[in-house]
Amino acid sequence: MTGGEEGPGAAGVETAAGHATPGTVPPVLTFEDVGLSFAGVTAIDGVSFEVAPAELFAVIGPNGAGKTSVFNVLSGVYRPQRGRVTFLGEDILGLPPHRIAEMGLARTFQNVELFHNLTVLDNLMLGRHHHFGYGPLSALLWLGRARRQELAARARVEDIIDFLDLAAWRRHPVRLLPYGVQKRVELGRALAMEPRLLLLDEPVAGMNLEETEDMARFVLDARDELGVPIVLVDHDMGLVMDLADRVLVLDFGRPVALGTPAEVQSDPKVIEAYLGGAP
Amino acid sequence: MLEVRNLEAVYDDVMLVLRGVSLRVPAGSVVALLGANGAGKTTLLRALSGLLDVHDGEITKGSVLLDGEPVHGLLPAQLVRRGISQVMEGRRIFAELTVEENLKVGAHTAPRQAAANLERVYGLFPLLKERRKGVSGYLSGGEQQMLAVGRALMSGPRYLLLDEPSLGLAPTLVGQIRDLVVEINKQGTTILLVEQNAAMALSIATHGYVMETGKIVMDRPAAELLADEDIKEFYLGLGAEGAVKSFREVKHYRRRKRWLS
Amino acid sequence: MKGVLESLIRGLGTGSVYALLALGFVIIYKATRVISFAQPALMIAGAVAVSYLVQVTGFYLAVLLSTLLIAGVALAVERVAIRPMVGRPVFVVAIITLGVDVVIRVVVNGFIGLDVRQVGDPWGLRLADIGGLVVQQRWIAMFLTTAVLVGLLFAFFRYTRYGLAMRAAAFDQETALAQGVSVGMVFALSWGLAGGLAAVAGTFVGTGQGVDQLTWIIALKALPAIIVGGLDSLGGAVIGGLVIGVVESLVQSYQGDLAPWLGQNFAVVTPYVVMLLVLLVRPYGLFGTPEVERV
Amino acid sequence: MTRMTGRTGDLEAVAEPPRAGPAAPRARRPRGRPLLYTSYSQDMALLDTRAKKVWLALLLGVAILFSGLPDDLLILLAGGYVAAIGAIGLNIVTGYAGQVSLGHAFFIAVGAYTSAALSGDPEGRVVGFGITNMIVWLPAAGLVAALAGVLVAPLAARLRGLYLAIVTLGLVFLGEHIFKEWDHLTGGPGVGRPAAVPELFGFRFDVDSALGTRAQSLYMLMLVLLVLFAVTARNLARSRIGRAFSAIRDRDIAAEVIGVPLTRYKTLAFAISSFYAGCAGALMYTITGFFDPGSFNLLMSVQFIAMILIGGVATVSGAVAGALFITLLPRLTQELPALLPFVSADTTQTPNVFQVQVALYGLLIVLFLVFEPRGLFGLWIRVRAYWKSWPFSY
Amino acid sequence: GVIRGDDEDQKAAVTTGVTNEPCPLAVDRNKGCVYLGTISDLTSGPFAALAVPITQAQKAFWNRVNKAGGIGGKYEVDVQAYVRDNKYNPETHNQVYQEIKNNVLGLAQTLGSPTTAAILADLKANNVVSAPASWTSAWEFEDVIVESGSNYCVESMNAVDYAMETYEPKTVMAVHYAGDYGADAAAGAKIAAERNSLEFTAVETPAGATEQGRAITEITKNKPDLVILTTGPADAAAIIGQSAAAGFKGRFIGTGPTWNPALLQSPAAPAILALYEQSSPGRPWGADTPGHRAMREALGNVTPNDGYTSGWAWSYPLKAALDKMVAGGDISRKGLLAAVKSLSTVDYEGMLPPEAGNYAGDPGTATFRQTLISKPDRAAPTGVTIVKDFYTGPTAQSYTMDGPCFEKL
Ligand SMILES: Nc1ncnc2c1ncn2[C@@H]1O[C@H](COP(=O)(O)OP(=O)(O)OP(=O)(O)O)[C@@H](O)[C@H]1O
Ligand SMILES: Nc1ncnc2c1ncn2[C@@H]1O[C@H](COP(=O)(O)OP(=O)(O)OP(=O)(O)O)[C@@H](O)[C@H]1O
Ligand SMILES: CC(C)C[C@H](N)C(=O)O
Ligand SMILES: [Mg+2]
Ligand SMILES: [Mg+2]
Repeated sequence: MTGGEEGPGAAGVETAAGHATPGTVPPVLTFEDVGLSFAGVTAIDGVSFEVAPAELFAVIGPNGAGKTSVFNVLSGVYRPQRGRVTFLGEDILGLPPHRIAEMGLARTFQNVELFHNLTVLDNLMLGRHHHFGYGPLSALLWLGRARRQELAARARVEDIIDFLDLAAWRRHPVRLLPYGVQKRVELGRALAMEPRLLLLDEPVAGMNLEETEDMARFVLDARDELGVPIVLVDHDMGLVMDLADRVLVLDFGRPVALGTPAEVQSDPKVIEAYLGGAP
Repeated sequence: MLEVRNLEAVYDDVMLVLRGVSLRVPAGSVVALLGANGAGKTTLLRALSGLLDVHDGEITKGSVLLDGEPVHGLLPAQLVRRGISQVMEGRRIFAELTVEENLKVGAHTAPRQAAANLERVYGLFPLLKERRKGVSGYLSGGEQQMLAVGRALMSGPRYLLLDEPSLGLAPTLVGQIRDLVVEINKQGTTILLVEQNAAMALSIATHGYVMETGKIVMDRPAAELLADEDIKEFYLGLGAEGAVKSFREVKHYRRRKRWLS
Repeated sequence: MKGVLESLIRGLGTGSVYALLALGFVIIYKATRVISFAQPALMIAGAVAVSYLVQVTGFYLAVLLSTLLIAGVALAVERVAIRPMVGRPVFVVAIITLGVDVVIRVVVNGFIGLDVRQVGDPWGLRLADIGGLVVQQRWIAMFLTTAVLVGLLFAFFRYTRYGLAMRAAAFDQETALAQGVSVGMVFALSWGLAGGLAAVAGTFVGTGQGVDQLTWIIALKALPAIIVGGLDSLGGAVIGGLVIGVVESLVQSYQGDLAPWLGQNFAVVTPYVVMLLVLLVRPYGLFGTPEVERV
Repeated sequence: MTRMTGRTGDLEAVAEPPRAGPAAPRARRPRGRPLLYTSYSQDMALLDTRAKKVWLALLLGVAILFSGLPDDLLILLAGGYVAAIGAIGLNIVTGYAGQVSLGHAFFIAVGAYTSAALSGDPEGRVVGFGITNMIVWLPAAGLVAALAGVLVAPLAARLRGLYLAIVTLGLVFLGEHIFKEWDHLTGGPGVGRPAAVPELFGFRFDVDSALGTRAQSLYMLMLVLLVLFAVTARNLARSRIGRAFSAIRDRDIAAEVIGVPLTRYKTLAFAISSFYAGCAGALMYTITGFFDPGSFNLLMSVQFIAMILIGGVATVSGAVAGALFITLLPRLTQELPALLPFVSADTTQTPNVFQVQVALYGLLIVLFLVFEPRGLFGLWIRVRAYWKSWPFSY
Repeated sequence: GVIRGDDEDQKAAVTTGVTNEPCPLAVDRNKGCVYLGTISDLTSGPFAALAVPITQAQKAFWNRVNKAGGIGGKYEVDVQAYVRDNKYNPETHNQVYQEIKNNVLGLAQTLGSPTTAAILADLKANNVVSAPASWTSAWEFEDVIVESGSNYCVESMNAVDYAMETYEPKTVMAVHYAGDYGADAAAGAKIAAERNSLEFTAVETPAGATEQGRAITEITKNKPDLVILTTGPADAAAIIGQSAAAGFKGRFIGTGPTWNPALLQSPAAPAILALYEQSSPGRPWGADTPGHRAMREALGNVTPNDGYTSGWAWSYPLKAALDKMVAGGDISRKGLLAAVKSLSTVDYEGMLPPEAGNYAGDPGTATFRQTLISKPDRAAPTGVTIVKDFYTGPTAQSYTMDGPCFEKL
């Protein structure tokens, strides 16, 4: 990993670099020369990158650059026409989304995709879905197994509720929550999955500064305390440049630059395509 | 002028969300409305555009005046015809319609200007023109946001209520939206801008309001707000010395906001 | 061969009725995403109205008046029972239409009484000979009427802004409201049109055989037709109706010889079998708009 | 709205949110019932509040007391309880999992015929195996119906919304055709066949006995079974499976991305729902003792949909309430016309009592849904909200 | 602790469904009251159009009985207090039956076969004598059911025999609904065809005028000389009209319920007048018998319909049995059933021959086997006039009733 020696993110990068260094430890995720297009629209065109353990990797780019599509490929929603994607050493292309989720890939969505009639609690409990090991019969009769597992899951979910400061909304159907809180619930649901890789698609969109700060904290804590590698997409450059260890810049589905925030920020191509004006 | 007087709004007959909000949007101005998640900004806009009903919400007190005339009993369609148009939170495009069809629905109340407005919107967002035959639901998030803004312009509104127009837009586009707002304001459209990007909003607004838990807690000219210590700290992210803080340094501790005491 | 052709033509004839019926369902669906189970009642009400009016005004005027009358009834229903439901789950609305159907049908049955009522159409069971093919005149009339009405509807949806407004309202009522679309107006329009279409369809159902208290059941044939065509497609409704009519007619004629093991009245369920087969290949029917889903 | 945070130092300064976080355990409660849990298991219990326990006990008590009602009402209620089992089943696939099924009548039929065939007279005109013990034919009816559910699920899983609704409706029509043709099993239309014999280890519920009249026995049987089926359904709803169903209903793509296999769970929903339907079908006709293949029609499916909509979607108690409402409604509307002076009792007059009854049935459904679209459950919520906030209106 | 059935201890009650109090609408308030229930298809079921006049006629019938002094001078009969709608659904039928069963002595009407089958066990268990509104051959085997007029099975046998002597057909096709009505008749046609060595085919057809395509194709393709129709009126019109339009020249004979006078206004009228005849278990509305005259007078100004005629005729055996019960002194359900079992003739006031009311013998001998043939006639009140009065064809004559016919198709 190209540990950032300068810039505001230096301290964090060192923490991350402490966890792993490319070359010595195999990457959690490799994305190799992936190409994806829809009738007439090329969404991803020859993108490659790797994510190291405990790395905070950011993907940025103009609207329509293909960032969300990258996430959709990773989580199995889109099937690319070419390329290879390995997660924890296993080829995941072609696997159904739920299989990939079971392997430990969790994500949040750009347009909040919560289960809007369910409470915050149930949404988070759903994050733990594949950690349960009991079947329909046990569920119908609420036998010991189901009961025990549900209780254990509840305890973990409560930890996350505490962590994300959601206690006040616990029993609210999420559809009634303000947008910003919904985004936090989504993060909570992803964390409840105990992910081995976390994808965050614009986690601070629609948040004011204060809330962005909170979210930044949560993201960093998740990475530092749980050691989960994270791929982050956002248009809030302040956040991305502060948090990310490395940044990949896409434009029209093609990679434009890949490097530390500092490197990327000063790349004229990036400035022209995305940042606009001075960095 | 669009004016809100002492407005109270309730959801589901029990949840009081707006508690006596008063606010004025003078014709020709750009007014910014800031506030944390859940403060009630969206609810206020719903009250202005007549959409509370759909959410089981209700105005229980106060009034909304358009050029001195009460309009809070009117249906959304009537309000649109009177020149109030809204960009709804969360884009809300008609995902099954094409880009162009979405825009045409926006022009429902102004069929005569449809063609001209369409050209104008395409001028603002060339990308939309490129994809005009495409099914809008497949657009990327940011593209959809452009469409939502463009659609609101199609009725040629006198008052434009923008609920977080820059949400999910790339920095370059945020700049463009900012310019766009300035531009359409110059062309005579009055704007009420709800934004989380306070720096952007206050840089173009003439006046600003800050809302917390259903109340207006600050009501000042934009320039004054920009200079306010709390606004600087809580909305602009400037430290005491005016330097930009790093997100890495944020602690889980917040100073008590002055306006709450 | 001639048998096949005649069976085909008979299929097109009954298929035209299904198509007319289907159009009413589709129009309401397009604007509200609701399948109106009140259509059967409106259809039969239309036919019964004609059967009374025809004695005074003659057939064509009776059809016109009945169309207006039933459109009016549909508008009233919409205003009283459907409009308050703007923004509510569509299935609740669908069940409401079912309640409406029950109420209207009881009233209409009162007017049907014990009889089989005749609509007094000019075609009766008379035949026409087209190049050696013997065809019932009423089938030709149905076919032409359907064609004309579909043409008019297409023009309406193509050249007025209401077609688009309907689709927008169907997709998201709140957002449509925010664009200044009067969703109530859209509802009323769709119900009015569907009511009028139901009356015309009902009249044709009654040609040649009359209507009695059980005739409403035929309106259910429109359901597989609209699924085959795609729930929100006018053209699909017509094609779906015709396909179902033709297949059913062919099955009626030949299944007994070719596949007797399917049971004696397999034709009755062929619409549903056709529907299932189409859906296996195309989950949104032949011309339905696929639901857009992306995350 | 400012958050109530557990960590910031200025908790006291936070304005009390209007009814925010009402049931937040371990948090300070702004207003309402004192509701303090000391463990998650208390919080997650089936009856998590005192009020619920009291209500349930009260309801059960009343239901048991009802067994002293006249026989015809008992029969009616017993029918209502069986319908409730069916409605709970439909609620699983439609209310919880969001797969609108108009095919419920078909699964009911499968259950009814399975049980009737198993317990039927081997010497009779129609198929029968003479196994009258309920312990055999009831689960069998459920399982065969569940199997039917599993068979249709793959197609159903591909379809959405009303497409699914109408396809399942097609199932009803196909089923009607099959049942009418297969008269060796069904007796044929207009003829029918005897239903399953409700016998449990030698005790017949469908004849008068020392323990009570036939109506009383049937009533108690159905009551006990309903409680059983309701409790298991509640368990299911609060388990991972019930949650996964709701997730699929609310947002299927997101559900899949967090690890819920869609097809498997849709299939499971159909299977469980059909199991309930099958059992309901088996029980339903033990009351009349006889049934006709024409009964399993669109109307029946629609009535079940109406039950869950009127009761309140995705709640077990709603399904029960809705089922009772729909089964009792005709009886209710029978009494009403007597109060209206203009309706004639003469069947040839219009309007006559019988027409008014049917029209009222339709009308009441319309009125009810227009004024309380959330159903009986919504009504209950409203009443409760009213009392909770009383005497403060907001 | 529930009061049930016959043990009911009401002050004025003589027995279940009989009171010493006068009927609510009593003619003579000094008489007691016998309550009879009616369960019919009154609103939304498939037979509503027939059921309504049946019910209406029975009301008039019993009213006339009451005016004429009631039963044995002691009781009047009420058929209006307990009328219920079954919507032709067995479950509903059973439900409403449960509702009224403890208030009535017997049933003045229980309409439909599957519906009645759903309460049959209870009727038998509690000795509830009932007049059916259906003509299925299954009732020949039930003591509690007092049927009137020949069943569909016999009616079709006679129809085929009639055609044998009139048209000498070589081939017969039965076009029929499924079940007790259609299949019962088709079975009769089949038995008669076999006996007359005719070629026989049966075509089952669903209800719905637009669903008759297959039946029409079968008819026009196979060109049978005789078609025995057991459908509803609208369907019959569709079949006859369109077959004729396609050039079919054979004969049609329909059973009773296929007819509706309004068919003569339909476009199929010419075909009907040319090709159709009707068999029926009794004489039509306009017939000149004391019973018919009384019925017309009692009903007054109604649109003629043979639903009335059947409803009226179905009531005679019950009246006879009630008379006999009161005369015998055992006023109870058991008494009524005993009275029924001892009836070997019933005075139908000429509407049916007295032997039609034989409930004493075993089915083999007691089954009534006479029917009539009528032809369409615009001048007649219900559109038909008799061409062949009550007769028994050779097939019906020699046939042994050993089970419901519909099982034999
Ligand atoms: N399912 C699809 N069908 C058609 N086009 C699609 C589909 N998904 C994505 N696209 C197109 O692919 C391109 C990339 O979309 P994507 O959502 O990945 O962009 P993004 O980088 O996330 O943009 P934003 O920042 O605006 O969210 C866009 O032009 C979009 O319209
Ligand atoms: N339909 C509704 N029913 C009940 N409560 C609602 C409803 N919509 C919003 N609320 C509540 O009203 C309050 C204000 O919400 P609103 O959406 O107006 O906030 P906002 O200021 O727009 O927040 P954000 O910046 O996150 O969009 C919140 O507490 C929310 O939970
Ligand atoms: C007279 C008719 C209503 C009888 C009917 N065909 C039945 O047997 O059910
Ligand atoms: Mg994106
Ligand atoms: Mg908002």
